[in-house]
Amino acid sequence: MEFLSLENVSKNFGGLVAVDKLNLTVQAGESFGIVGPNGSGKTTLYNLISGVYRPDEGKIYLAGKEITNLPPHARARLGIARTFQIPRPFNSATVLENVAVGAMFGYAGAGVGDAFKIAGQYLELIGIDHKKDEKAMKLTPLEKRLVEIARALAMKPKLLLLDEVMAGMNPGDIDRLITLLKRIKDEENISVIAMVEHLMHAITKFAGRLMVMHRGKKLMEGGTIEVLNTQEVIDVYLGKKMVGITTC
Amino acid sequence: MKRARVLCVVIAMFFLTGLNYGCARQSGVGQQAADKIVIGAPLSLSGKYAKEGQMALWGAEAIRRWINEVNGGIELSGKKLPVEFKYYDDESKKESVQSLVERLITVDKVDFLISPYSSDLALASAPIADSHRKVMITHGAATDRVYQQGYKYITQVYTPGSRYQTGFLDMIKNKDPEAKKAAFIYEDDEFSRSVINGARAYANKQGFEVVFDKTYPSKPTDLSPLIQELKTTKPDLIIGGGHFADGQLLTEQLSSLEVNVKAVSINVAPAIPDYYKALGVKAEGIMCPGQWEMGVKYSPEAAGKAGLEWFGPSQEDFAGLFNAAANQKPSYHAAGAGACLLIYARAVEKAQSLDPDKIREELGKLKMMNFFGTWDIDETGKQTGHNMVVTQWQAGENIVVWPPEAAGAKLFYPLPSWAEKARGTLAKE
Amino acid sequence: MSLKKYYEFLSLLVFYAVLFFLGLAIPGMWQPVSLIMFYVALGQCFNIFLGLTGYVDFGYVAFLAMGAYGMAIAVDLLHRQGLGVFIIFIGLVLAVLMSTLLSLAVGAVALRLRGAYFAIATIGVNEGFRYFIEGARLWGGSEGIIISGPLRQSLGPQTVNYLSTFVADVLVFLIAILAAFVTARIINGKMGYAMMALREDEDAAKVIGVNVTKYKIIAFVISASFAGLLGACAWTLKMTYVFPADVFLITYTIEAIAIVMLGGAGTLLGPAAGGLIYGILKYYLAIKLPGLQLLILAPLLIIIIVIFPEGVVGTIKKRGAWRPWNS
Amino acid sequence: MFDQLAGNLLFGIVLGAVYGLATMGLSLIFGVLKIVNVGHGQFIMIGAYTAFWMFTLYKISPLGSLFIAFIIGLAVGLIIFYTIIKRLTGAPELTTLLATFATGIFIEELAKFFWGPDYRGYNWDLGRVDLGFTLLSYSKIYALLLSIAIAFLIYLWFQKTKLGMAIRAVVEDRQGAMVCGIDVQKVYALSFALGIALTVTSGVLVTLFVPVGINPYMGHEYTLKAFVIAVLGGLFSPWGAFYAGFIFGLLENGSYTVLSSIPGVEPFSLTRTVTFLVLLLILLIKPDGLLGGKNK
Repeated sequence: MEFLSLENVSKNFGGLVAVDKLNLTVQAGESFGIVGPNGSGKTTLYNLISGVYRPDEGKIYLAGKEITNLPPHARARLGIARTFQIPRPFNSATVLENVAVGAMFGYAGAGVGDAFKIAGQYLELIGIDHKKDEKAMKLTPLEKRLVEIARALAMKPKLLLLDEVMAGMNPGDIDRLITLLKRIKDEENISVIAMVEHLMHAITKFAGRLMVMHRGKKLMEGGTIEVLNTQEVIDVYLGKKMVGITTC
Repeated sequence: MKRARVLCVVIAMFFLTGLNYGCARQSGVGQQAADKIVIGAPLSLSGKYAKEGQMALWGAEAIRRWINEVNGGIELSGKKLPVEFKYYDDESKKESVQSLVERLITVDKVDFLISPYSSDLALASAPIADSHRKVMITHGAATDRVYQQGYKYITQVYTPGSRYQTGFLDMIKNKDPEAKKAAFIYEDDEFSRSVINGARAYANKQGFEVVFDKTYPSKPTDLSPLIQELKTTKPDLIIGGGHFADGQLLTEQLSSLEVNVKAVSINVAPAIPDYYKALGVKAEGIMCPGQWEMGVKYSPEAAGKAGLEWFGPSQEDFAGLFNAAANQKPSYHAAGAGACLLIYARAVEKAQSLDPDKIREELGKLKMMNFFGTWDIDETGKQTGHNMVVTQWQAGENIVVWPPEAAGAKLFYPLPSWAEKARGTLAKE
Repeated sequence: MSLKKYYEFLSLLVFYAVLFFLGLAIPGMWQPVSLIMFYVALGQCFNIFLGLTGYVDFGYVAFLAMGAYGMAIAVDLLHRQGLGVFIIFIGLVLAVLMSTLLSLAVGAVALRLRGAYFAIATIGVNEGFRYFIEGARLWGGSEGIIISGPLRQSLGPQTVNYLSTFVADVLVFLIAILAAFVTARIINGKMGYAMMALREDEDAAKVIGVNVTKYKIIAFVISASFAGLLGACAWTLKMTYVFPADVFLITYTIEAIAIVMLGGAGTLLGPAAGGLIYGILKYYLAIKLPGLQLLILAPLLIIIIVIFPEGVVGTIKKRGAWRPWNS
Repeated sequence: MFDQLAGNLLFGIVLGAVYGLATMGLSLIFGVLKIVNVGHGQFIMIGAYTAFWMFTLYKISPLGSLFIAFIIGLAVGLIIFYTIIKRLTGAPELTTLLATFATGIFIEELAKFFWGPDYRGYNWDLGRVDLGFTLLSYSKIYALLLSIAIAFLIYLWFQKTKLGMAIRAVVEDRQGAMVCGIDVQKVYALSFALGIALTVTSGVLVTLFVPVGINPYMGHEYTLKAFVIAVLGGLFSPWGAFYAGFIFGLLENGSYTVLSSIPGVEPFSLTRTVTFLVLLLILLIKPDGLLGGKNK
């Protein structure tokens, strides 16, 4: 059964069209990948799903219920959790508290006591429980990202949006993280959308289905391996490299 | 946890140290309180009443010196006791006033209080003074309302606000019965309203016609909207003002918009030399209701004529003592504060007691004249004996022009036009 | 655990108690103590909003003013009804009512704005309202309301003196304690974490499910209604008058901010420490150096803030683990 | 009636120009350092006293005092920055607010300590022009023209000079500026000093409009108004602030004519209510202020 679906959703800033009449459906418990070059509208898409932006047109459904105009916090309550490309933990709070807050206000909606228990569990799973009393601001970028994943998981989401979570990890960590995410997703029946710019091998290991975005449009959707082997995608990625040089 | 505990201890220590100091002072003063008479006052040495406060301080100090050095102290049960004047700075803030008044009463063991300047601060200190049964003479709390609150121990040395401008109206009526159109332009605050309410009622009674009657909020930067409207009503007289800054602004803008009238009387601001220093010739001929002014003729002889007893220095002596402390001319704020000490001194000598109730009773009976004027209060503590004077800036001198018996010079009337003033015409024959 | 959570609050109680009995024990100490307590309470009340949400409300004093007027109006209207001391309770109720209503109105409108824009908008409310009262001659206009007379007629001088020189101060103590308790409750509960989240990163807070608007308004209204109580007790009841020029004075807001920052925003002990330091400095300098105290006070404040950039308590805590909710 | 309106609007413009200039400094400091200077008005007071002393002691006309005030402002600004503000970079934003509050008090009390609580003023009467509907004194005309001129000079300085651009860069994007190798600390120091200097200078112009009532506590009113104007102008842009000054001045004076037709009220007080209401409305419609908000 389809859990998340977008019906020709568009968002433009001034003249620039960030997301253009996009249709997308993600099944319950599915792990779905989005790839696309920098500026292809991936992050905007995430903001639309998590409610940071409202779409200019189109509708968004979660488990058959329309959420197009719900504020972010309401969507979080319905089970949407996300991470940010640049992690945004609550700096002056400790790691444990960061994760606990997720458990309190997310789908889990736990009380303070339980929230800290849940937080402890996920920190252990992610494997940074040794840092649990550190303040978030003292962590390395990588650790911050892990904390954010833990925070997102502690919300006990039904739909998890991962934004470049694996960037900058060594292959070993990536594999560990992927297996871990897969396990949690299966245990708790979460639909996971992971988006990456490159790191194709990671996405192949992780996602069953894949969508390639380009200039806010869906370039192609289908089985991960097939999609990645089509000529267009390769072109886009060659193109992307150049884009990559010119921008930033 | 530990940190929290430590912190608490630290805080407590901090407070205790401050406290020991408090105790030390208290006992110290306690022992001496018998062989001198302590009069205390919270004065506004900073904040919006800093100017008045400073003047009052110098005035009180001058009179303290007179009592101790010239009069040899206050005579109580055969002994001449020196006066000590104890004061703190209340920053013109009501919170400070209350704690300072209580300190004066309980720690410094003052026998009598002089109120802080202004009606609001006096009101703030009233409950404390009243609950400790301390007599308090107010200077500056000119609003009649203060004395309608039923405080037993609070009395007033100033003429109440309602009578500030009546003298001016009398004078004009007497000088020029044709001048009928009066315009009121004044600060929208408690004091100025009490003044203008009095003036309005009196003006109507005396057959003046009020052609303009509007206020401006406190601390204005531009009065031109009001003044332009006022100008269209073509008044003969302008009555207004509020405090120092706005009074100066009012005069300045009356001149820059060339509003020419026969007479202008502004509250408070023109009473101090600052006014003329700031405005120069523009100040010429501007009048001001004063509680007192150098040159006003209050003397033993005048007292004799009025059948009142005289106590205290002549105004020249006062001005001398004041000048020694401040090296400038005293304003009525200074004189008023000084007068409070004289009145206490006299009341003690007559009552031969320091008991608040006896003194309050004596203050009620007391009818006397001093350099500041007459003292005579009604049962509510409101001043009825003291009279206002009207002063006018003539050739750089602020001279009393009304009432006739107190006048030091003739009224210059009508005002020279602003253009004439700009050419240097002075308001003097 | 749960008592441990409230350790700070309990130590705060001890501190208040010490202050209270010092005030009673030593002649001449009561008013100074109540002066200090006014600043402490002001800090405690303001901290609920400023400290916990990180939003600055420059117009905060308007809520004290509302409270002050609430009490004054109640007395002014009802002193002839022979209600006795009960009139004070009505006054308190009206005070809370008026300040809460204003805060709801302001909150609904202004809390959409962020940072400095919110701060200045609240100044607009404060000043605009003040000059409306003066301009429209509302509630006595600039002449305000003097309640000592009416009160003394209906309750008798002794009672009123007692009310305004003792009871009012005790009420201020109670307000401070209550405000501190509410603060402790909030930061120990779920709400505290929500506010931590929105203080740290409003957008991140949203996407993890924190209804930031809701929590902002809650903090705003609670803080405002406490301000109303404080205004009613520490101003109208204690000073026995209300003049608009004096109750809408923006300086009080800035003093409140100063106190909270001096102690440490968002901490429970912060406002107490800040208020204590500020009050004591003010009082003893005023006694030692009348006329010069502010000249000394200002540099002292600067030195303190340079040594403790996050407030005395805040900085001390920061040097250790930072857990306002359970140390 | 019409004459009055015309007159009020005219004075509104003059006043607005002065307000505008008096606010530019505040906006600049806020835009660059993110510091709300609650001691703003006290620097206007310094400027007013500069004009007064220069005139009474050395017979220097206010026009001359402008430069002196500017220099004094720079010096004071640098001193305050390096003694206080610099030490507080990195501390919570509100901490600096407390610091500026204390600094303000300190300046006020110093002024009272040295110059006394007196209400000063000077008498620089250049006569006035009769515009038919009202009279406008030349000193006010000077105030108007000089404010505009100074604002324009500052504008040019920001557009043309390297330092000016550096400051703008920092306002736009701190990190970016650092990356481009701008010495941010230096920019901070400079902007703070410049902001204060502008404010002190505007103090002189204030006395051109109101040459009397100069006293240590005169600043507070201007602080409040400056805050409001700064927000109207969108906080981050000095020019926005300058234009907003006019709007504020026009509102304050212009609304009087309308309000004075309402019976039973005090129109002058209500003009202030109107001004602040308009501020609220503007903020609700454009939450980033009327002008220049885009910099945010």
